[in-house]
Amino acid sequence: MNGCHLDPQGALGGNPLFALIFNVAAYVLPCWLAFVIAGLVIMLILINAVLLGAAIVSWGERRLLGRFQNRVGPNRWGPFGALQPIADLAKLITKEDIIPYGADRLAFTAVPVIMVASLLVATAVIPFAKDVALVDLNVGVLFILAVSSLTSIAIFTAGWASNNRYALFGAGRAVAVLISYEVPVVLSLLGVVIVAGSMSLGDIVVAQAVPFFLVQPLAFFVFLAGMSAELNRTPFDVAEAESEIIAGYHTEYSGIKFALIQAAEFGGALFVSGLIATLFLAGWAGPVADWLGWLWFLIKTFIGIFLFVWIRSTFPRLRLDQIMTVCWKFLMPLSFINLAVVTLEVYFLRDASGALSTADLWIMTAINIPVAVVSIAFFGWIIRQKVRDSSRTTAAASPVVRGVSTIEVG
Amino acid sequence: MTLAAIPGETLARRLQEATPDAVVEWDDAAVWVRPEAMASVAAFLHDDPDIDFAFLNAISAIDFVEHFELVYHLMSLAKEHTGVVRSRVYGREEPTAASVVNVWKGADFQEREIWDLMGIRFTGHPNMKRIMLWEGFDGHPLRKDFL
Amino acid sequence: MYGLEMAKGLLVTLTNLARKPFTTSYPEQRLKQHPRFRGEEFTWYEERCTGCASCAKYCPLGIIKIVTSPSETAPLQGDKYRLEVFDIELQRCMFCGLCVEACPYDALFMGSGFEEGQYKRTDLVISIDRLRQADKHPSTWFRPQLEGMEYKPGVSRPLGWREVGRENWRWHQREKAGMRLTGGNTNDRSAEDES
Amino acid sequence: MTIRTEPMTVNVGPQHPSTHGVFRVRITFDGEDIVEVEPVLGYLHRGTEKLAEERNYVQVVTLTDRLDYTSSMINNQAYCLAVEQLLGIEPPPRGKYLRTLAAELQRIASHLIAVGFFVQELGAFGTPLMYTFRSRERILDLFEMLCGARITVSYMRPGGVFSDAPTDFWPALDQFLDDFEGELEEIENLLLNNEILMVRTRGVSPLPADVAINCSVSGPVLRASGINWDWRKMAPYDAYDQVEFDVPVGNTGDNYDRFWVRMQEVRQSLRIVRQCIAQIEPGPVRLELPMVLRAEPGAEAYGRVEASKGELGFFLVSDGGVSPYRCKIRSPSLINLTITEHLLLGWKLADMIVSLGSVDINMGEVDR
Repeated sequence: MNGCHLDPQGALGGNPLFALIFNVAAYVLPCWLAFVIAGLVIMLILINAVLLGAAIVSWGERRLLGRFQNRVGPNRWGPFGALQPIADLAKLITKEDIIPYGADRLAFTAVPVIMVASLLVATAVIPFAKDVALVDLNVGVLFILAVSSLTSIAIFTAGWASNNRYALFGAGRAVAVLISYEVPVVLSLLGVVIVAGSMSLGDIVVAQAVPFFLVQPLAFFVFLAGMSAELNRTPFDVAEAESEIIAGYHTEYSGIKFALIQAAEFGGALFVSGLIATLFLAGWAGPVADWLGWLWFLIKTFIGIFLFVWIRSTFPRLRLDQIMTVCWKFLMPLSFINLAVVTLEVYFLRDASGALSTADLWIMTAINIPVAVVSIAFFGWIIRQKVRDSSRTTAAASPVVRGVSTIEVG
Repeated sequence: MTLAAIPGETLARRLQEATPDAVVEWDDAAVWVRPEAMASVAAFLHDDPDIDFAFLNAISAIDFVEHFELVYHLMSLAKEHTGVVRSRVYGREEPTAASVVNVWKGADFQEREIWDLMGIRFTGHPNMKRIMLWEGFDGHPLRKDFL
Repeated sequence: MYGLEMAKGLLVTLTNLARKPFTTSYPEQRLKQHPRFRGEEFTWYEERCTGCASCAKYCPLGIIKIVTSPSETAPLQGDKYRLEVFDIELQRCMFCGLCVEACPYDALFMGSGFEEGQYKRTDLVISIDRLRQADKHPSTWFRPQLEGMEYKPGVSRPLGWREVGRENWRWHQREKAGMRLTGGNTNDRSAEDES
Repeated sequence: MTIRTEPMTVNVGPQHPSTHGVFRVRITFDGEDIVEVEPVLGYLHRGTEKLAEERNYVQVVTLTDRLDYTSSMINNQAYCLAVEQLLGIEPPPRGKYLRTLAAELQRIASHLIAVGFFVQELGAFGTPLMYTFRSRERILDLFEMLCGARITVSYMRPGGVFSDAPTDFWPALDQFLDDFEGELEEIENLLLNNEILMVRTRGVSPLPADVAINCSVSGPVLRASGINWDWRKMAPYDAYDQVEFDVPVGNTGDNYDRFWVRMQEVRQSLRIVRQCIAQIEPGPVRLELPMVLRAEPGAEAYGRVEASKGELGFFLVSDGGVSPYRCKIRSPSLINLTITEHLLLGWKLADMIVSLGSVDINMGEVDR
């Protein structure tokens, strides 16, 4: 050591991998350079891990979807088609990069970069294993919400810059969905934060002596629904509904830009699954062996991805107004109920220091599961009336009708 | 059970009462009417409670070289009978017939198709444009003299 | 009840996850092909062909081109012509099989293959030489005599021209060779036994 | 504050993921609401009617395969009925039964496609489509046994069918019927009462009975509007007077009813197939006719069937020659499109595709 030392309280100080690289680099380099180098190296690792993960998810999703649909899925490249993402990438990179006539070149080009960047930045705070997050921010949840909202700007820019009407449709839809669903998602996360008593993702994992999907089933449900809407996944995939508006906001993208958007989407699926694992499935905490944390984390992430693919393979898509109805009239009340119930429970159950014991969590579980079932059933019953009511907005021009035939109708 | 077909004679008698001068001739299967009178004939056949031809099955056009013939296959869902009305259209330059689209909306595309492929113009049709081929196509392909 | 049907749907897809895929990975696996399959390349027996060009006349698209000249080698056969050209333009063929139906001498058969992709359109014309040299794996389409012997084009051996005809059939004994084939009772299996 | 908006015209098709071929509608949207609709046809126009005037009566059968290529058998049937009417002949009973059987199998296949794509357009990512195609493949295999081809079958001939079914066809058919019960149940479990599907289709784009009749709509679309009209019942052809089946009739004619009617018709077709198997008896399958047919000069015939899309009619006029003097095809898909405007106006972009899907058009038949 040539006198350099890392502040263990700093944002990156708690990361053992970063510390290792820093210390090695500090043998030969000045302190500031070692810090930069260590930062770059760890960023490189993260970026590649996330993009590789996105590639694996893209392959896994297609394989899984294939099996759900009773067919094989991609199987030409590599064992079980596992090299398919590489083939896709090679194809997309070598394709002509088309910018449509009349498009806003700068905005059009910036979109894929923003989408991938916001994804990567958000991934930085997810703890992959015990103490292995790039940074364990004490406002981790807030950070994720803030950074992932950048996507909606990118999507709208894409739709606007493409000079394509389908893209504009998609962008309008996407923004409407993203902004609306942000609200119940935030509210459901509030419940998580209240019980955990911290916004740091590391602390939230530690707080889950009982996984939060049991403690707060309502929040889990709302978060799952909200996130599948934010990811544009069935049944909320109106923004890129291919049977209606071709591909939505990325209709005009091709080549490497398309590859980046796809990477952001599949990476998004991976990120959200990881987030669900962290927030509701107790993250890296497993039944045995803390050093196997990465394995538990991967398994839980896979559960999330599997869930998304399963739902995607089964359900048709809702209409935009119905999605809005589901958001404001179904998920919103549910998240409010969850917030109120959890707040009351925490208020009455917490001990003097404000902490909750495992027994308290089990009590909450026992209360919250019936509450969840009842409120979902109740609001589901209400929504059933609301969603069906889809009155036409303008009168249809009726064809010429001359008298009604006397045939019996029925 | 098969559908009863109204003989041309019955149709002709009723039509002669309602729309005089429209009927040209008739045989067992069909009644021939003048093409200009087709709209009023259609309105009568549609509205008459005994005949009640509420449903237009098909309009066919045949090029017999010396004249075109329009064949209207009609039926009544309530009375469960069918009937055939025909019409001879003369002239090869600009043959015209009265449109029945105001009576049967279902004639819309069929009349446009006949105009497109056979070259019979229907007066009173709100949108007498070519349907299969593009505007500006030379000739009408289903005519016998089109090669 | 709200949500129950959706759960039922989820269950359906989950059961299908465990099921074997129903698709066929084409180049490695192949669909089982029925002997009646109307395949792309035609099977033609020059020995049986009289050059009557019934097939060419009956083809809805007119893609069979036949040129004949009087045969010097077999003058005793009378109606036998020497075939100079027998071209089938595959690029326009729609494999309706009417040519096979029209052939009164059982000289033309549908084939059994379907991999006839070529880089040039001219390569898609089956010439008389190719027809002569090809392995004879006739499809049993419209050839009940082949179905009667349970011939499987993909599996069984190639057939020679003596084996594919229906000479031992009743109608053939009743009528002269060269009559128009009329279908109908030709499918009557009992006719086979009386020869 | 008022926000200034302006209508936006979009060409939906001819290249669009879900326009059933090369159908094109020019639609003006106000936001997502449809305010103006104009169907544009003709991208697949091949002049079948003109071609038929230059083919002999049997050769035209091959053209009919290519009209509605999802229900070739029924097209064959309609044409052959028209020719038989023209010539005044009737096929032998076994031929009639084989035709009925093939047509009903084809109806199942066609409805499976219709349902699969309908749900695909609702946004289900391929799963219902794969399940319906799984069953349809089996039907196509059966067709391959019958006639050596899967889609362009050319199975039927004036005066019957070209050849009897091979011996291995019957066990394969039984096997299919047994398996298909389960597969159909699976599809029904997945779709028939699915809440999302209900919510998307119930009450959307209803078609009142009087409008349906006035627009000459036929087939499942007409029946979904509450009108009990099926040509198989009203004017039975081939062996339909020998079999029992029910005609499913909808209520309001909305998208769900159209979907529901098709699902029920699959069940009824299964019933008919089973009855055909039970009733069919050995015998000739085809009349002994010359290969080149001639009809009386001046003879005319309008043969129609209940095709999977609606009333399919062939109006044949003969001048005594070897080919029809005029062969008019009354195509259900084209005439069912008359209601496009009625179905779409005032509804949303997302409903547009679904409503078009629920009408189940086939461009091969629309443009001909």
